[in-house]
Amino acid sequence: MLKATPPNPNPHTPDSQGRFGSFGGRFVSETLMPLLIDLEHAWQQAKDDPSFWQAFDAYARDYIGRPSPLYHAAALESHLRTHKAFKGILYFKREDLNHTGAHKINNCLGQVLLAKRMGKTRIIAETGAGQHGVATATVCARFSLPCTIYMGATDIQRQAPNVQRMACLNANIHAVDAGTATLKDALNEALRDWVQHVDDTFYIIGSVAGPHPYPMLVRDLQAIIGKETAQQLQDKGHAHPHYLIACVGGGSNAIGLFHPFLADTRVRMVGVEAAGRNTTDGNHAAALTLGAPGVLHGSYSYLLQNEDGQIQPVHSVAAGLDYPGVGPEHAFLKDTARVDYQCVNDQQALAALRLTAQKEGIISALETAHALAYVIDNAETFEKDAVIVINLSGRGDKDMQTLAEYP
Amino acid sequence: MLKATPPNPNPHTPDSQGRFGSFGGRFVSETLMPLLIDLEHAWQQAKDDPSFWQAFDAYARDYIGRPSPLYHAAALESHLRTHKAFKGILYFKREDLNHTGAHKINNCLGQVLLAKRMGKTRIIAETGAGQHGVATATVCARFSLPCTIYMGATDIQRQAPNVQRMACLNANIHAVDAGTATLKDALNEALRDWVQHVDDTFYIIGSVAGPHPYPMLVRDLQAIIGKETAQQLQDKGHAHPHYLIACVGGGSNAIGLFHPFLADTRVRMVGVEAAGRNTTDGNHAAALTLGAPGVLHGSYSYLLQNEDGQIQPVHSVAAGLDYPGVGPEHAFLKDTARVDYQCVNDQQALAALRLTAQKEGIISALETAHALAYVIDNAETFEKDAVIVINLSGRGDKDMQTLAEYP
Amino acid sequence: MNRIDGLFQALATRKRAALIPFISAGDPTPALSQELLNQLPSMGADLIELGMPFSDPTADGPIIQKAHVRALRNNLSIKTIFTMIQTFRSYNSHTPLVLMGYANPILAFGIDAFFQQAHKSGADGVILVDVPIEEDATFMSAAERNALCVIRLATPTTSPERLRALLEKARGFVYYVSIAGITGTKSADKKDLTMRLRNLKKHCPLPVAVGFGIKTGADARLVAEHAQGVVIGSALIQAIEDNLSQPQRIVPEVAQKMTEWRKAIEEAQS
Amino acid sequence: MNRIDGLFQALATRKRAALIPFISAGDPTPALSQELLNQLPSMGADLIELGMPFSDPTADGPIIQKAHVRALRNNLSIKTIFTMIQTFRSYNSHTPLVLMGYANPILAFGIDAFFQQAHKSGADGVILVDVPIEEDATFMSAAERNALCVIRLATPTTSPERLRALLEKARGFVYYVSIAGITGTKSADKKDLTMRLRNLKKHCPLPVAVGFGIKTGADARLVAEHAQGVVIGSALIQAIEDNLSQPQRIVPEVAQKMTEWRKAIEEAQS
Ligand SMILES: Cc1ncc(COP(=O)(O)O)c(C=O)c1O
Ligand SMILES: Cc1ncc(COP(=O)(O)O)c(C=O)c1O
Repeated sequence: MLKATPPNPNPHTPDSQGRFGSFGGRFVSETLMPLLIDLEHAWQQAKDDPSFWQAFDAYARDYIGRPSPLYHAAALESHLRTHKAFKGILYFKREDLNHTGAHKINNCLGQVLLAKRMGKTRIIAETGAGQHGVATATVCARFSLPCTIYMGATDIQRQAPNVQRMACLNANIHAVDAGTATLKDALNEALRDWVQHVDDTFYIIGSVAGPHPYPMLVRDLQAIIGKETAQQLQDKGHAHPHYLIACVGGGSNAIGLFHPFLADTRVRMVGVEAAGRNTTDGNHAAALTLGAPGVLHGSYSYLLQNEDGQIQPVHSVAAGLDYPGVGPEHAFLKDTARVDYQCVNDQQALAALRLTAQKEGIISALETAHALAYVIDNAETFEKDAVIVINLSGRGDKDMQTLAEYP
Repeated sequence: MLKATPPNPNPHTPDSQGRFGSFGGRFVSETLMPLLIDLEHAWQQAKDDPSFWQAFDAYARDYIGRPSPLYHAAALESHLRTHKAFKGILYFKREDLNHTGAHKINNCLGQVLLAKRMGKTRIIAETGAGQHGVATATVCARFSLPCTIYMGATDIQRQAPNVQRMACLNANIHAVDAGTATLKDALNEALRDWVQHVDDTFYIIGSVAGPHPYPMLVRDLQAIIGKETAQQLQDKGHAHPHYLIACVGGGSNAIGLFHPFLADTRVRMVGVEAAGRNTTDGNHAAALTLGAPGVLHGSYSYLLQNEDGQIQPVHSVAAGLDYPGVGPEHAFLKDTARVDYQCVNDQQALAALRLTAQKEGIISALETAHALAYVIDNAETFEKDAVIVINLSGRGDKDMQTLAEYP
Repeated sequence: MNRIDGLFQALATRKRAALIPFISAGDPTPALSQELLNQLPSMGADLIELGMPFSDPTADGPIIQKAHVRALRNNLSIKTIFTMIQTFRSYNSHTPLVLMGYANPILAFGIDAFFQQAHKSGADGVILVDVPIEEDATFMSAAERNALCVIRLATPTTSPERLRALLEKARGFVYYVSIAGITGTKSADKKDLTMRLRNLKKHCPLPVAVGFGIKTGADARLVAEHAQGVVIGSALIQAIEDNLSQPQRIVPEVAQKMTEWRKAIEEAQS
Repeated sequence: MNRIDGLFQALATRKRAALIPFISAGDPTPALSQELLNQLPSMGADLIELGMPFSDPTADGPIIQKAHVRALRNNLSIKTIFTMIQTFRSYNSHTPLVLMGYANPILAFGIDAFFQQAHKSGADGVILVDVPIEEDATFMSAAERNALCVIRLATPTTSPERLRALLEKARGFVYYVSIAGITGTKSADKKDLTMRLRNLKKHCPLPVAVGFGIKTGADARLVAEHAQGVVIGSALIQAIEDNLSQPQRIVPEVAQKMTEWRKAIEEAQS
């Protein structure tokens, strides 16, 4: 236990030290601390400034294409009813329809507006699946800021379409060969960049990970997903959802959907991690399910590590889930049992992607497919007429090559 | 001149023979005539049936993600103001944000609902860029209809990502090696399929081409683009647009934007064709600008043909424009000078794609890039404060490979 | 009386169906194509269908598609076809000849000019593959002005009402497409075809020639029992394609095939 | 008095800055690393920083990253490090030794257990690379219970107010990071650094050791003129990396480098 400060009275927002319960905080070198404090202040101000939200909402609508629809997935639902004793009502929150194809852009839009406000002139970001990289390159193009994207060499291989898109958007792509050359290593390198460019550079972290205030900042921006969902369910005659299901890499799409509902105890939530090839060391990425608390990338949260506290290699067929850590708020939600965390393996995810494509005509991202797989493979466990919302966090265009490799 | 019937009193809809002025008609083998007549009747009924539109609107909203935004492209606008003496106001109609990434799905949704209504149990379609193929495969998956997609072998090569998506959606992809192995040849082969499966098969044509009633049917379905644009411009305080600009392959995205404004003489319209490598025979696809009237694929319209009436090979860097014909309504709009048709070459389109990506963070399809190029390269010709709407007909994910080949 | 009507009247009295071979003008070469055309009557042809090549023959299967490609590789134009017919007529003045093709090359030539010169060169009729009755008015009137028949097509999808309308202005004979399909692929079901042809004859005062999917002698014989003409296209073109590497074999091979079909047709009548 | 305070008092009277080499425990092999550690005092080290390897050393540049990788390939654990220190202390009881590392391996070991055993094995202080003052309370109290110093870091981005807060609980010395950056990359601008150090000394009652970017004798000399300690990390590790293929050369090479730096420091003081 790493917490010396008194407990946080409001469980749904971090305390002044950035702690959700004992999780979170700011474990960075002293050099970065003043930047994090600046960022936190800037966000507190922006958050309370209607003009910030005015700009955000206008771009969200006309540039991103929000609100993303809440789609009644009647075809998959009826397939599951016939073949799996499913009795629920299935909705997809269509973040795949956002500009650039995933929820990531919600966060990037907010952060780039904040960077502008703070007078920053250079942007950096890490990316795994390339979705956050593309989203960052996109907003940087739009707001005329040069950007450098760190991406593991392995991910550059398997998410080539997104690399080409970033290049087309004039992003400077920096391949990272260290470690397993995936998302974790890209984050390491982005942090190293940041500490070397403290004056002009804004680091757009892509998930609810990293040091405070990022987990809060990213969550505040992604919470638009859950807020819209609440309204859309009402419009469709549902007082509230019974289940919210989302995949969990760093955890931003999940927290975005969950957060506005956390106080509503009628709503059950499942975060779905990547069980990879199997649940032995190095073959999965299920930090919450199989990891232990520790410090990585600036915050205290669940991690996949060995007994010496060294970070373990991880694996998921979904590049965006291939990360040994998870956002600290999820660690808190797990320990307080507010959210149920489950995991789903590569094969289940691939099968779920294919089934959803064939029944609904929607090709989801492999990351998203983990959430789909959880519902498909546990279809019989949902009560009659339970309203289930799956966060369709992204589209699968980027994954066609991987799919071809797993026929 | 191929018309023996009296002139059509309403210029904005075809007469009973499917003629726009002298263009259009039904030049197909006798075998297909009864099917076209059936289709026409079915469409007349569906069109007047509120329940049809109810279903269409529901899927348009929650499945496709409509309305697509009307985005003020302020970054490109300001670039053009600074560098090109541009004085207009630039909007993008964001069809790229539709499910599957282009306007094509509007049409496919309507046609598949019609196919269901008609009790058809099998779908066929042709595709060039693969966008119409993906959109068809998508709605077929959603509505549980088997489908076969005809696609030229050349296009299969250059639009590989879309081929993979169709396969993932369980479409049966049929490579066409005949001719130049592009869109025209795919259409030939789809027609051959249709005539062999007259009882159960519905042919979803992907543009406002083909025999009557297709040019009318597809246009009626795509007109949602223009209708939304009219409303959205009002909401943004513009009484009407001054210019509507769209690329023209078969012409469906253009007619979709133009049609609701045709009667409003304050609105000028430009359809932009592909001038390819150059304007010599075989190197472009500018049927309206450089072709002559003739019959291909069931209708009388402008065509690229030699003096013997043989169809010419065509070329465009954009697979979806690589077609020697054009929808007959465009032929009529050209001859009546209601719409101005211009053309833009490969290099202009590639440059426009890149500039728009770098300024707006929007990677358009190469087809769309022709419309962008027209505005960019004629920026100084627009009057001060002219409201210009470019139809952003699709996204460019599919074109990343081609872009790499034209550095 | 024109050659077509003359032929069918003559055959009616002899109770025999006409053998109607289809070749594609200019295939495999202009010279060989001319030779084939010239010799077809002596091989047993009663009426000849001469295909006009088109770059996009959507009603044709692979066999005839390839014939179009071969002809176009030789830059075969309509003007050349008229010259071919003129040459043919210098040897033969009695065998009816019908041009078969797609609309666009005719439009490019000019509808009026086309019918005028077709007549002048010695053609008797025209089959327009992709021009249904709704669209053939201008073709019809040009044909009429130039004493040519536009041969109309009926198919398994043609309803009785359409058939009535179709027959109204039909001239020469009716071309019955035996299947819903393209050339050179499937063959019609025998029982089905028999029934359809019986039905058709009830309404149709004109001779009926049947095409699409007739390959063997047996096919030809069956059709000959119920119709006034037997059109053989892909099966003949296949014989050309099979001998492309030894072109001197093409005329004898076609002749042999023609003999078989002719024999079958004559047997049918007996 | 603990060894660290003792060292700086002694050097203060002699008006010389401390030479503080950094090596990574277990690099390039456990045996060579032990030998280096044992010999550093005789090579001129006044205080030793012993790095604890971590899989994700985000504050380090490529040179020290590779040292971490080499050490981890040898499965180097904190337990092994404590054994190393015990062995060192069997030869040397006076040279202060400070552990430097990232938080997670310490957490995995257990904070209390770590400080307890660090003390027992003979370590004097701990530098926590990724634990800023906001997060070090639990580490501080465990250190205090076990008579160890937590050495705090100040950087060019540290404001005067932060510096005040930082100094409040600082023990042993203050580690001044000379650049906003990672180890082994750029060096501080000389004029800039001089000014910053003068400023820092105004507020700082503790000795100041300067690290990051000190490579040559000239660098060392300059720093020694304005600070109480000169930390040399990447430049030393580079000497190890350069000789990986002939490991017997590593100790003599490091010794030679140490002699240069030591000489430079001694010149500075004069
Ligand atoms: C589509 C999609 N979904 C989910 C994720 C996982 O990230 P997070 O857990 O932060 O939503 C990613 C990451 O790249 C992604 O691209
Ligand atoms: C994005 C996009 N725009 C335009 C077109 C051209 O078709 P149309 O002229 O029918 O809109 C295509 C065809 O594939 C397309 O994919």
